[in-house]
Amino acid sequence: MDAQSLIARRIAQELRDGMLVNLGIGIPTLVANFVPEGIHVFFQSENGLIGTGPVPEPGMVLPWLTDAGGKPVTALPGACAFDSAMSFGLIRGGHLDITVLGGLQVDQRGLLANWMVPGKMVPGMGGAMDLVAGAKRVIVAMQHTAKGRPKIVRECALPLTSNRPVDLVVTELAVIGFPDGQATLLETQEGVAVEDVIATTEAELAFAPELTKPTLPRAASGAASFPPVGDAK
Amino acid sequence: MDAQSLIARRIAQELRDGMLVNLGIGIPTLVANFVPEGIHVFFQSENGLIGTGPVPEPGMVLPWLTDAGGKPVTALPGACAFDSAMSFGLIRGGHLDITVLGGLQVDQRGLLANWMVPGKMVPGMGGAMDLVAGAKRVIVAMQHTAKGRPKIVRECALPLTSNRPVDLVVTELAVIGFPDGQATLLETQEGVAVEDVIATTEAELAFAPELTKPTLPRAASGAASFPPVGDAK
Amino acid sequence: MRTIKLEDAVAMIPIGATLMVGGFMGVGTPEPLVDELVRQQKGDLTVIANDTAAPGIGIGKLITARLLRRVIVSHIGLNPDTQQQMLAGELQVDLVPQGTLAERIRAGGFGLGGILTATGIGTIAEEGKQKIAVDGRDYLLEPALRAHFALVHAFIADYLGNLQYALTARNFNPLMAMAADTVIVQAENIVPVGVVAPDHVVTPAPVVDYLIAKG
Amino acid sequence: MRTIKLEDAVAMIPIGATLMVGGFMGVGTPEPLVDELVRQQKGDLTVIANDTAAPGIGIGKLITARLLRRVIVSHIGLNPDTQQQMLAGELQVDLVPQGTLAERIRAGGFGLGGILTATGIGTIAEEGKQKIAVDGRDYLLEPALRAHFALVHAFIADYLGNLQYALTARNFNPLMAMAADTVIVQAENIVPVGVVAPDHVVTPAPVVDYLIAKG
Repeated sequence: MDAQSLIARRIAQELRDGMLVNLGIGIPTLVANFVPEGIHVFFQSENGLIGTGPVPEPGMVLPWLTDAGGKPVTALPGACAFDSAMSFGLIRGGHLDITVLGGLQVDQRGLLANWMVPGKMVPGMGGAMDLVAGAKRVIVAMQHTAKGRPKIVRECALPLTSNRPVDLVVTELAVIGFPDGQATLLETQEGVAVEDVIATTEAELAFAPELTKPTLPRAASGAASFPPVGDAK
Repeated sequence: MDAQSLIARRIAQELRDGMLVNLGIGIPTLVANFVPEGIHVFFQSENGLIGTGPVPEPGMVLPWLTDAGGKPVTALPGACAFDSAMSFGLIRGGHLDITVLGGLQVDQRGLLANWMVPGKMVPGMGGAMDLVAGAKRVIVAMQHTAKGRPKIVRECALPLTSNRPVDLVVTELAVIGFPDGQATLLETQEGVAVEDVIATTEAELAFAPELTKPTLPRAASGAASFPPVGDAK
Repeated sequence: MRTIKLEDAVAMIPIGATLMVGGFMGVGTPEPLVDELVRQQKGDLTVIANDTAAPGIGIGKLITARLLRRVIVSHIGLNPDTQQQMLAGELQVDLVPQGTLAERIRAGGFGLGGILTATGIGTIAEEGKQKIAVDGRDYLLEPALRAHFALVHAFIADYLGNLQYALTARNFNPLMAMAADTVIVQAENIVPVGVVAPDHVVTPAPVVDYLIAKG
Repeated sequence: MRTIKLEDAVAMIPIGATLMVGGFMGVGTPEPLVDELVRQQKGDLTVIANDTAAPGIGIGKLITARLLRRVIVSHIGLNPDTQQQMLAGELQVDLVPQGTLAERIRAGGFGLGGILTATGIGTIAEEGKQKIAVDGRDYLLEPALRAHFALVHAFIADYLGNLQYALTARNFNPLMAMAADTVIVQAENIVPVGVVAPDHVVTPAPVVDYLIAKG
């Protein structure tokens, strides 16, 4: 299984019956492919729909029914449509159980940067700031490193998306949470050693009790020697 | 024609084609009976409908379709229904061309009191404060006096509905406006002498140029001798 | 969303809870829920609603049964019982301009801290409230409202909980369906998924917690 | 509401006007109005919209034609022309979180001074903005937005101007239809009065000023 699918599959295990879930573009979109059997999840598309269905058959495209990227989709039975104020009322008002977003950097305390790289990429925050500020649970789906550099860092060099910490970061190597405001390794993906996670993480990691403690002392892992970030993908 | 109909008929002359109009209970409701021919006016009922129709035939009552007092009405073709936030968005947002309300007192500067008599009648302001604050034009429909006492006063003794002056007061005797913040007699109803209006008005009145000036000097009219108000109907 | 028996739904509501109750002069009030509150004698309640209707109608039944400690409403003029309990000091009545009440409830459900409205400025409704100037104009800051439970009346609910309302029975119902910790819906009609077109749904299913089962 | 020819509607819009334009990545943007703005070369415009779409789509056409002086949007990521004009200093781009943008427009149409949202706190989006504490929590005060004209796309308009939208083409359209001095609507379908049920109307007729006549 490729890295992206590994991440999406693990995040899908966080879904529960009846939840309202918003999936960002990129890896988060793949989560919909791994919904556990027997549960019904409402997927919200922030352009104004709950109940987005798969891509339509040829000849069945309706120009007034797309995903947030403008690509044609279908609607499932029981779908509902609404305006952008309602869409973000659902997000900001605490009705959204989970938002799954991509990330550029996540810091030690769980703060996320995912919407701009000054001078290089300024797409606008779109709905990201509302999603992180408003969702009941924020899950970041991202590769553990970008071009060999860690994305889980001591402090974000990139502009923050919110002052509200995320709840979970899932990468192809690990699952990291932030109990008591401290980045904590909760699980490693199958076949990944704790040491591999430490070696590719700049942030100081705490460890969940059920994890085997690393054999290398943290100071020896060389995390501090990573080059400064700023052009993460 | 009775006093109430006289008032309603005169107010109906303020209506223009395509206007959105809210009619309060009491005399204002009667305005709908005098809409000039050939114009289409949208009547809003603040409980959530534009396009209220007359009382239904026996056997045709729908419990989910009433006026703001809970009385069954019908809906005209082209009617639309909405929630209370939209209803007051139309009012507060400047979309309502005219609101016609009853009044307990209107003062010299056009300030209206119409929602409570302390210790006696505390029904709640309902939509009155929003209507006066938000409508493009506020027209008060009321009898000129209550139990012989003037309702157009120097200063309202009753709690104000808004700090925004009304635009027009129509009584069975007169039409009074507030150009430059000063109560001004614009018209008298048919057969009413300017002196009759002055005699039953406590507020100092200015006079529209086209009106015959009163022969009695203002000080001699005795307006200052009216007893204090406070239990106006 | 789960279906639930009327009595079990009301049994969840503790004495002293804050409830939002839909309806405008009783139109669009979920009467079976009100009746069951009276039957189970749930007292000491705070009710947020447009009005207290009239004796024997909607929220008026809760007033007459003396189950309310406080009401936050825009109008009580057609219920003499409310006035009498208020004057006797047995019921706290907070009067709020109707448009302000609607927006404060919406703000509670939409995650906004409050609203900025010119309504009430220069009247006794401004007492004790913060004034905020925006672009040179004054507004009252009116804080958001939320409740423990919303009792919502719908015309149609589908099996998932998508709601549609009927004409003037809509009023505060869709706003309250967003603004409470637990949302209980009584629907006139319950229909299979797909019967309501996506564009006609007013309240999206995921905000509904409980739908009262048909008897 | 009056019906009007496409060219006459756009002729009303002066150079330098502020426009709200419905649509989300072009979906629900009134393309005929956009095309006519380009044909009449209406320049120096400020556009308030969700995004600048992509070159050749919706608002992207106005970007490419260099008719815009300023945009107030939540996203420009799929239009490289916008980025390029912004970096060259030819276009002012004000980025606003999407939910904040939607509520600011709604506030403009609903007569509210602004909104109180926690979105953006602790980020560069809070710069220069007033913070207001309500019940111990901080919110940003984001002022209401209004425009001279709203260009609205509807799925169905009736002869009076009542509007219904289709699925994800709804987005910002009903909000903008409330928030501009003059509201111009382009509808896919124009139907007789009564064809749209009162409960299905999303935008009430009285707020619509002009409906583009069918060709």
